[in-house]
Amino acid sequence: MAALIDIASWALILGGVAFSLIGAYGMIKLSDVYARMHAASLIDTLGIGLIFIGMMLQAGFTIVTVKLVLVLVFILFTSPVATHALARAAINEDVLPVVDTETERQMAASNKTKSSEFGT
Amino acid sequence: MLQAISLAAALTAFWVLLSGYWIPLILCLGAASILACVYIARRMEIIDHEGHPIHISFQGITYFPWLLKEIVLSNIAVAKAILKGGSAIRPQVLQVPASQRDALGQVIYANSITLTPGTVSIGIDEGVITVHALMDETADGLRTGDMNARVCRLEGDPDPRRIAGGGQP
Amino acid sequence: MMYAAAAAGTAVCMLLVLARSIAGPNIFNRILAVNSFGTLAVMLIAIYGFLTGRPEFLDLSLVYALINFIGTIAVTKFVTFVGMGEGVERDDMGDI
Amino acid sequence: MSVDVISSDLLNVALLVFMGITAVAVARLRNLFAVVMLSGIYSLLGATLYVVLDAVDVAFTEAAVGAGISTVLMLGTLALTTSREKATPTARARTAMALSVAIGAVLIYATLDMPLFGDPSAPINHHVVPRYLDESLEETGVPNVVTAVLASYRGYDTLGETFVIFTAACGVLVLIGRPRRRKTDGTGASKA
Amino acid sequence: MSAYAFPGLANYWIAIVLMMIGLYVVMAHENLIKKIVGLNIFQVSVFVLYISMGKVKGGPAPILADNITIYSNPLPHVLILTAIVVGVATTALGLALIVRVNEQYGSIEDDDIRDLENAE
Amino acid sequence: MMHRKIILRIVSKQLIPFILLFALYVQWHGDFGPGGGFQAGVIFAAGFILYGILFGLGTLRRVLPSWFTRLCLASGVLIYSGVGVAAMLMGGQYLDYDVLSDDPVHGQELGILLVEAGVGLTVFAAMVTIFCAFAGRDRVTPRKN
Repeated sequence: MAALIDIASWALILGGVAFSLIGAYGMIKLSDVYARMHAASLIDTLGIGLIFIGMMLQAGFTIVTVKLVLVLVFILFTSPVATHALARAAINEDVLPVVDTETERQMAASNKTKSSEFGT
Repeated sequence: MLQAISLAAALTAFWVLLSGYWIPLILCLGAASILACVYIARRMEIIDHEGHPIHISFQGITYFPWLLKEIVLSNIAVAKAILKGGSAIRPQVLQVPASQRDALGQVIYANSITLTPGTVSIGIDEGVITVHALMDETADGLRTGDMNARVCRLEGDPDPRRIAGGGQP
Repeated sequence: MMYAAAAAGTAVCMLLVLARSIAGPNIFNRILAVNSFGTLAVMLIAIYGFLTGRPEFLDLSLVYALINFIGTIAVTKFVTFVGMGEGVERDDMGDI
Repeated sequence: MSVDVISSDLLNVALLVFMGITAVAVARLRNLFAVVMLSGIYSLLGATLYVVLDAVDVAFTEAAVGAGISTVLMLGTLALTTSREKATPTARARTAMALSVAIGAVLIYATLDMPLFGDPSAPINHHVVPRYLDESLEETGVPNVVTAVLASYRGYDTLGETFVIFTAACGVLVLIGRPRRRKTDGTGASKA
Repeated sequence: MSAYAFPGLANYWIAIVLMMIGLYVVMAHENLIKKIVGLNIFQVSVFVLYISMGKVKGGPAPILADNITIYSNPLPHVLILTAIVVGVATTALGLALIVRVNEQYGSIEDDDIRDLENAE
Repeated sequence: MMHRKIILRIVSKQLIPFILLFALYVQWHGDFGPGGGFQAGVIFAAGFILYGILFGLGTLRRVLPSWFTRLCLASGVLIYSGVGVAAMLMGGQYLDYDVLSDDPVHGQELGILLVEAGVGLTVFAAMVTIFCAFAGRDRVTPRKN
């Protein structure tokens, strides 16, 4: 049983590390900031998620597991918000995504906040 | 008021999960801290049905496992695309309808979109979410509207007690 | 052993993300990199706790995650206000 | 030596090297936004390093204060001033470089006498610390030695620090606490 | 035990190098915010130096628990803990001064300010 | 009211009470694990700073008026020094917590708790004060010359 749990957490942790590495590699390789956001969310979701689940298996039913769950929930809760805020800030500063067609650019640009509605 | 009580309950659960000490002194301090937090939250006027959504708690049982499955699948897809590079990646912008009734539902939808790798919501407007997608595959997955329908179901019967500022256009 | 491997992998990820945050090219890439870096730091702290056999200090990870979030929000907010170069009208500075 | 000790030592050196990379980048970049972001990363790396060096309380503080609050404050200052730096005159840079290399060489020479990293027999570990470690639990009933020393054994010290923080906050209030009075004669800088 | 001395003095050396980078930034750059960042770098590396001295190999964090006999040295931790908070307080004071300097002179470059002083 | 910042606002509304409670947890558990007044004060302030960033400085000041933060700023220091004075009144030396209670160990625990509370209060108030001072300042355009 213990060996089984060990194998499972090995697999999960290595999987998490692999996803994080791919995400970090994507941050280097992809072309613009919007594309890199997808790579970053690889780290924020499965990267950290699998590693934490692997460690939860090792910790068993203790307060450590509870705290791991709390950290994981917090990250899953906040990382899309941070990413979205970043995307909004980029659009507001006229950093638009690199896309194929002009209509798509327009679509992205149409989300720019008008200065009049800024403060409210 | 109901929401304040529910917030207090949630905070108590949070405290118990964090603390793990059952000394009287710590318990008293904990109770005082929880009351203080509820008081401050009331002062900040952040206890409302957006700030503390009790109406969706039970619907989430089916939604979140589904979301987790989607996250895993799109993680694998994006990881493959990054490793393959070149033609696999075609960044694009699309707009999808968000037919949730109130703001909270739209926020859940937008956050679910962002949480799934391969799609990032870059703008949210009345009923429309602008999405940046990394590949055709993830974009098409979003165009089917499956997630949208599920978030609608998550909201269930929309709460009639919508307060001002909740979701009026 | 398992944790040592995980820590090594996380350190490599940190190096890559650090390279992105130094290379830029614009401020948004840097913010994104800093945000990911924070997540990696959270991971590293948790792994290190298990590596040394004292995993009770996960409150630290929670603080890192929290500060990372608040920091990112603050930065995006300030970037929009300051503008990249030319001054933005700042009538609503109260809303930073 | 177990693999855990070796890997934590490696991690320690790796984090220090990352800090070095970040510091060099801070010195070279001229976009102040980037500089502030990198100094946030630098603090975060420092905090992670403290965890690796077993100073969990310090890491806690550094993460909250160094990486969080001071980054926000620096961004606030940038918002109130400017976000680009002018080029540095090379003569000055060269003098500064020579001076810092010289001072660094002297300091490194001074470390040659120091006990090795992590040596349990170093003098620092034999002076007052054994007493703290052995008796603080019986004397104060607090398992966290850092808290016990901070609040009880070195209570005067911490009182002083609290006063410093109080004074600093007062100072900030005096300097920029009040909104600027609009000048009508046009001598001061005008509002944007 | 003594045969394995991997970081040896390297920890102190790297900390000193970091310190000198901070010093260089403070001395070489005219921009006041950059100077503050340089001071921060200097400060953090001093902290690292202190904490490195307090580390005892194989000794975990100084939070007493049963079945652990050797701990890292808590004294540097206490000193640095308070120093960090004081550091941010003084940083805030410095930044407030910079804001005032900018309001008075319209610049945060040291040499500009000196020129303005001389012109008056 | 339906604004594009809505995601930030809704999520922060949900998070802020938990951040504040976490800060208080750190404050009271400083005896057992990492944490204590310095850290708790900063995290507590961070909760308010997040609120101020998202909802505006005016709203923050309505929730937390400036007289109140100044009061906290001073009373934290006062609590700390007051503990010392109380120890003197009860027959000990300044900041000697042994005499605060019949049992010296219990007295130490009480003293440490109170002192940490004072530190936390001061740090919290100082951070909020400093943040509000920076955020409430108007920007000036550089003089052209």
